[in-house]
Amino acid sequence: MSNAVSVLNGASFSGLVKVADSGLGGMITLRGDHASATLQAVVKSVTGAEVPAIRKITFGAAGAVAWMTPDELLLLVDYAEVDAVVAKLSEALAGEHHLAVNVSDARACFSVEGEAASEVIAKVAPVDLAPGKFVAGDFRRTRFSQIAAAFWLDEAGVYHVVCFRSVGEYMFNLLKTAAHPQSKVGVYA
Amino acid sequence: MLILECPYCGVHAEETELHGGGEAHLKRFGPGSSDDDFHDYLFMRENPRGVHLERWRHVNGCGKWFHAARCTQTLEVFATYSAQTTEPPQEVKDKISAKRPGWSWREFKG
Amino acid sequence: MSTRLAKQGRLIDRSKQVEFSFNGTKLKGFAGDTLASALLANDQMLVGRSFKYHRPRGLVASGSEEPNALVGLGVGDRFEPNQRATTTELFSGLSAVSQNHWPSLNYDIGELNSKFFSRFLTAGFYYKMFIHPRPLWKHVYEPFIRQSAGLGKAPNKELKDADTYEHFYFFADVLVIGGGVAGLQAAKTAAASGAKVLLLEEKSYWGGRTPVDGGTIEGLEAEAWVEKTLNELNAMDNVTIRNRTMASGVYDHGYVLGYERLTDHAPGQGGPRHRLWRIRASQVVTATGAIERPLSFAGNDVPGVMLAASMRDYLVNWGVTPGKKVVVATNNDDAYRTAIALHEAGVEIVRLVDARESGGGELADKARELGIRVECGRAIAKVKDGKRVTKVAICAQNGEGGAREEIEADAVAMSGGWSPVVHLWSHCGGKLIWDEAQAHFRPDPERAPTSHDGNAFVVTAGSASGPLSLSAVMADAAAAGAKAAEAAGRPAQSVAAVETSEVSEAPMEAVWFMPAKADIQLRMKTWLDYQNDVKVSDVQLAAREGYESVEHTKRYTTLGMATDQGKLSNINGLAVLADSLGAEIPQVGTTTFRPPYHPISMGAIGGEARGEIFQPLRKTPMYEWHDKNGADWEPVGHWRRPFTYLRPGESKHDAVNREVKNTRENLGLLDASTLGKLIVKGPDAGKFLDMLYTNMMSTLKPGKCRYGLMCSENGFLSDDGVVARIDDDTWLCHTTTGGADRIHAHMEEWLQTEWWDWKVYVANVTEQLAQVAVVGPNARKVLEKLNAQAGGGMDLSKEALGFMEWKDGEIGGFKARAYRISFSGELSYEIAVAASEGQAFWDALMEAGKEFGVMPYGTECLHILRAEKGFIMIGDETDGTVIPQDLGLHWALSKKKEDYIGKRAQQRSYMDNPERWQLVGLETVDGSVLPDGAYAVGQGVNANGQKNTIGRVTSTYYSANLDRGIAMGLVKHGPKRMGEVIDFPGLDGKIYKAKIVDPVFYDKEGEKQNV
Amino acid sequence: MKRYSAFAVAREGLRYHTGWERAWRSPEPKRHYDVIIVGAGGHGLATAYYLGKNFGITNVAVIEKGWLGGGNTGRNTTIIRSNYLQDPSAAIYEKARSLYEGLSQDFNYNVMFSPRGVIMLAQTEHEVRGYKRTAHANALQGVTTEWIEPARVKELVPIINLEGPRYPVLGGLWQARGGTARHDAVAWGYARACSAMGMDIIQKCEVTNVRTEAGRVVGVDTTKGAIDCDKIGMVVAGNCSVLSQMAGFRLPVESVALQALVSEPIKPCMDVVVMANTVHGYMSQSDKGEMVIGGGTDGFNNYTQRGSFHHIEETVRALVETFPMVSRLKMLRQWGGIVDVTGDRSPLISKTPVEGCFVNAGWGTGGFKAIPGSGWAMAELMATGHSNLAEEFSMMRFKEGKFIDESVAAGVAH
Repeated sequence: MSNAVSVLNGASFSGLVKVADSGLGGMITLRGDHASATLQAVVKSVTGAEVPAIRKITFGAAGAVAWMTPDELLLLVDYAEVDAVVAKLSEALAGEHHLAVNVSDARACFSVEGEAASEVIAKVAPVDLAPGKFVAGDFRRTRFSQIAAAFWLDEAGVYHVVCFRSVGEYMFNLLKTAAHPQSKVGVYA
Repeated sequence: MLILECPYCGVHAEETELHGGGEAHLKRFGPGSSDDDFHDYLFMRENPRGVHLERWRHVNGCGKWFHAARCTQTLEVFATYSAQTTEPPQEVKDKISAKRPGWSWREFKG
Repeated sequence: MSTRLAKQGRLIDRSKQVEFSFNGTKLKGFAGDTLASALLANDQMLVGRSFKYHRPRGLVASGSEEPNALVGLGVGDRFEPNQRATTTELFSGLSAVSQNHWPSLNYDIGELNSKFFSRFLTAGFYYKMFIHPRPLWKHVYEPFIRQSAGLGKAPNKELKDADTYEHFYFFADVLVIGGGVAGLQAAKTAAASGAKVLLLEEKSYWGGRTPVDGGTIEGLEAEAWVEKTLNELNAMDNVTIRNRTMASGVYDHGYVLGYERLTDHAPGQGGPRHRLWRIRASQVVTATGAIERPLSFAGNDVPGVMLAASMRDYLVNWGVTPGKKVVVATNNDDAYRTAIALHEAGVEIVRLVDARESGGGELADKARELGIRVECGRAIAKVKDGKRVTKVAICAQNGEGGAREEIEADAVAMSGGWSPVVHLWSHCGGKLIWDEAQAHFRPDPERAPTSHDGNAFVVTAGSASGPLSLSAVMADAAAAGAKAAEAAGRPAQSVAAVETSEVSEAPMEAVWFMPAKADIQLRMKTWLDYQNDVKVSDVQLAAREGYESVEHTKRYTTLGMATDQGKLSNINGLAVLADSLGAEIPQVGTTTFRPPYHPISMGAIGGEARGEIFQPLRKTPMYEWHDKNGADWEPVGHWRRPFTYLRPGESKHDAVNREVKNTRENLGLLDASTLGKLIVKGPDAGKFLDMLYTNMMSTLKPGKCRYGLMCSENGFLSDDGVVARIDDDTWLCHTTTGGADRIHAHMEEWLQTEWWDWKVYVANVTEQLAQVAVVGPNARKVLEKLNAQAGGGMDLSKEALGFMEWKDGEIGGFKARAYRISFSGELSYEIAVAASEGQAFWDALMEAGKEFGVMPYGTECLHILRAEKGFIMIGDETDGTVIPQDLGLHWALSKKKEDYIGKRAQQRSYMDNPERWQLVGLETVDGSVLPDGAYAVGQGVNANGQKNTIGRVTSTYYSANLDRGIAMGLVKHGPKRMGEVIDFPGLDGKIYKAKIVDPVFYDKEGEKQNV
Repeated sequence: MKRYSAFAVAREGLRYHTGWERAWRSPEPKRHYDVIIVGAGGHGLATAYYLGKNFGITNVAVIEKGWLGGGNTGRNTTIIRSNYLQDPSAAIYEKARSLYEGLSQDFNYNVMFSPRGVIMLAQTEHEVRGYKRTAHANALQGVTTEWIEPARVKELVPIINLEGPRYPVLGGLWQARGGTARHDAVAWGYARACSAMGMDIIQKCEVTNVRTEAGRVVGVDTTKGAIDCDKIGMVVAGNCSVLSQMAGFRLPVESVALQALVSEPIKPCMDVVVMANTVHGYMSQSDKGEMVIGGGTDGFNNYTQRGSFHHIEETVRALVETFPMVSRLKMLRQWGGIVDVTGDRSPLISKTPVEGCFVNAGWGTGGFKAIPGSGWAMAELMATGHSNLAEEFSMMRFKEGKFIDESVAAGVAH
């Protein structure tokens, strides 16, 4: 809807790396049994992606699916499609214990792009981002300095960071600070 | 700065991703229980200098609660395991016994 | 005098002159100098004053163990006290001031005082003095003592640090600490196994002492070998090396802090000043070297008396010598290297006294060949007091210090043997053993610190393990690197011996007193701790007075408690203590080693968390609008909510009253987005909620809302809110602002750890929705207007959406969920829309509301409106000690349920007790406002003489609608005492008289919300 | 025992301090004592001291595993205050504070009690209400505190940053006669006084077993042999669970690490103690000039006396925000202690299921300030079987649900 704006409305910053608000994306929390054939089928049908293995994110024509916990997935789809997708999920899973809910507007998403991206994130997250340790398709929930966050790496080498909407500005400022042009660490890049 | 392996998502999480939840395997006493049982359930925590069974939550991670068998004197972690159990599984007991023969904790023994 | 020599100085670039200032005087040094070497080059022997006696102090060492040369560095918002001259790289424009003196470094009043008093100012002085009369300690003695306390000046209290700081997480198989030849060799060996290696060196240069001490490794001069090895390591992509980075502490489970000083040597170049590395290493190799010990002779603190090896460092590294006529005193062979080096540089060695009757080995012979006058079994009796060395008295080591020969000299080089740097080994529990031959404590490889798996995770390498000869150091280092790599899970490797040159040295001899039977006059002039002015006589006194534990002695004398943490003084002090107790040194033991190895900046510890990212600030979608429209912010957890909206010239009080009246008379809008919203779904959701809430939720009909209470298992009220049943197996639970995350966690905890077989899923959708409370007589009108404008929307009539009902639909074209609930007693709707549309929806309401007198209102108005209605507020009426029964909420405690969280707790004797204070309304007799937090007094005092209380105020406000103070409180037997007047003593001395009344002050029948 | 005085110091100075006596004896244990106190920390020594001073019971041994004063007494941040909310807490902490006022004279040993004043900053509306409530309560409890406005806070603490922006200072709860004392001297002063009364302080002696007969305590086994006694007082803080197990009962206590740190010494810049609970940090300046800093506890059972560094980071962040100049100071030393925490974070001074066995524990993060009052009440309880100061701190309170919760006034128990 035209009234909808993402938390930082597309703001971006360029320093050691480029940090940008990714804008509105469709996000659905789906809780249920990952092993359920029905669930796997409907997830595939709405995203084109398989149910991911532990700590992975899979991509399909219509979206992506991230592994959140043993009984929770995060579906990434087109913002405009979310209600329809939630309806499909609920319909398909009506027979089994599940919960599908739209969380698109509860989130802030950022891309972190550039050769120093791993170093910038390693300044604020307790995760080993040495080359080969965290690869395209990996998905990690952790802490970015003082807030909970999740991130993944895509094939193009771009990191995507998700946090709650209310702390979106904190996240942006945190990444900006970590990406200060004169703060290169120089171990991964 | 502890590291515990979350048995649900497999992350070797450093302490800042975790939240300590105190003694494990508490048996809940509700209405109808004696004052003593209820009191012990709420306040009489195991506080051993040595082997301890405790709860942790991977709060800045997959969000799941899990159990850890840990030494409070050396901070050695013997094992982490599912929170959906009322007692440590045999393989966890064995891991503790391998390092601390003759250990005991509440009704559990090596 | 100390001076720069024409030759030598491997670290300085004589073509690059650097200007700096010391105490305002412009001085010159070279690129590559430390502040210490540059000061010596300018004959600045006197660099500071000691802590207690304000004794003149000069450089003793060349590294981070230096206790004396502390200066105030920088100016303004970059000023920092207590910086070590020895670890400060010289840069152009550096400005340093010496510390702890008045009026000046050269003429200090404190010194005059201590000259007279010092014989009284021994250990324990303060414990025995200033006892009577009592008031004088606070008003006279302590202020006087405090004025003489401290070293450097405090940074300017009004300025914020101009620099920034950051953290960095790094993971390694093997972390090697120390970039001397041992560290380089250990890293090289470990890296050869393919292990991921991080190598840290605190100084700007590599190689440690060896290039100064000389010797060859693998056929190369030490310096060349260091360069070659560095290049090899740099070429390996499994190796990361960092200089100017000190490992400051080793913590549990392989956590190590690395303190990288990025711009201290070039301030203002931009970027962070320090970076704190948070390292996780599966194995840690400490190649931290060894520190030379001073000798304990009278006057060993006079400027110009220096550690022998440090004097050699100044000569070889920076081409400076602290004197032209040097006396060397030693109990081991290493000091001969200093004598030889100085002699070859043209410095006169007026005497070399070797305390050992048998004297030294090869090096001693070489010294004699060079014509240096070497005397064995001799000692320094005394160095003449003063601001620099002038005369040195020599005597027999084995005596009381009689029959002295006095010789002219301007510097003294001393060596009492070497102690491995065991700090990092010990931080996390590594144990030590006493090495009789070397007279030092060294790490016990059998008792290393253990990690999460119970296995050792620290290995020492080189002289940090104990051995001092180059060949032994290199062999130990190679073995350590291999051992660490293997322990980190890499294949074992056979370590080839590292070929080195060898000098055979005669064994050292422990010398704890010089001369051996020094009398009390000498011992009272013999320093152990230079910065804290602890002398041999102080330690002996402590022992005599029964402070026998090494920790007692340390604390009683302050030995080792200065900013060098006893790097030079601890072992010598221990030896004196052991001697006084007639005990063996290992029985006395050491004090505990604690991080950091060397002080690190608070800025670095805080990292990036300052200013706008000090803490996360949670903002609702309408935050910016509130901010632009006069919001007076109130922190609520990490959220910020408008306390009220100030108009130009308006006081907070007036603004709140305006909002209170307008909301009751016209229309108010509240940003309620911070309220928690939890979706609970599943076949067992009803059963689950019945356990969580004190009242029944399973019976709630879809489309309906019910107010619910939650308690902790300990029985106390923890949260409240409106629960809406969405469909057969779905509920939406509202929590308080603070409750959203807490209650979500509470639900997950019970579901995961107690009732894991129940089929219930919970999702926190708090931030998915922006929620607006539309409150007041015009609430329905404004919403219907929005619908009209949009050409339709949900029916919000009384019939279509009754009180305590909810429905989904569109309002003003926004997809919305409307709850007909009221926390104010007014006609009220809470409308939830997508957070991304929150601002647009708010704008639409403000626009459409103009004709209905719309005003936003803040949390204070919210509080007053609910108080007028007698609604309780979690956090005001409750404080963690209040149960629902106290608040007259029995109606919300389901009798039908045999169990809910907190029910059993509420059956305990003290909870189920009519004497508990109960909720009532309170009205001051004179209409004034009761003071916040006031207590009502009863008769008499309790067993401890405290006035008996019978109640307290929980909320108190001025109600603009009633034009009087209203309050709620908890009062003993309150509900039975309606109409009684009780006394509340205020902090202003007034007694506030208040009548006990019904807590509902406004619209008792509740007509207004049911229109 | 020779008295300490300026005269004595002068006399000794002239003879090179050769005439000073031992501060306390180091005797071998006797076969039997009327009372054994286990734990020669501040609380244990104070208990022994008041048993002798107030009740004439001097056949007492204080048994210590390590060195006296070596536990939390010797590793805390030495803050002394009594501005507590709940009556029982205010009573015992104020008793302690008032005893501190005269302790140096009482001992003839300078413990350097420095009533420089303690401020608890209010940085949220909730804290403002909480501290005003405390001020009202204190007025009725006979504890002198006052609510002060920001301007006064700035006068008292020139280095503070009032403006925030994140948490502007809205005022504070001020106790002018709160302050600090030299922690080691408190233990040493008690030890010296106990020794002078003929009590035996036995260091490096670990209790290995508590012997009971027919539900009554009869003695202890130690690494220096068996010792009999009529009564025993367990005053061992973080180790109380281990000791109570030996006597066959359990305590509602958990042991966790609490950390503190000091900066390098600087010239005096802050004369009062400041506690900022919203951001979790507190700070004072020692007479040596170090900024003494403390924070919160770790979240897991721990006996290592080592804490987790992220707690240090949180505390330092808070203080840099509150006192910007701290950013350019350096951390000289950090350390940890093991504190024993009860279900309501208030202490236990209590009889136990074993007759003749008493426990004093659970002081959590707030023990140092209570030492004289704690010893006073414990001695009274052990000597007479009843103490008004101790009554509410009985371990029975958890069964009745009668808690003493200090966290309610946005306060912390440091």
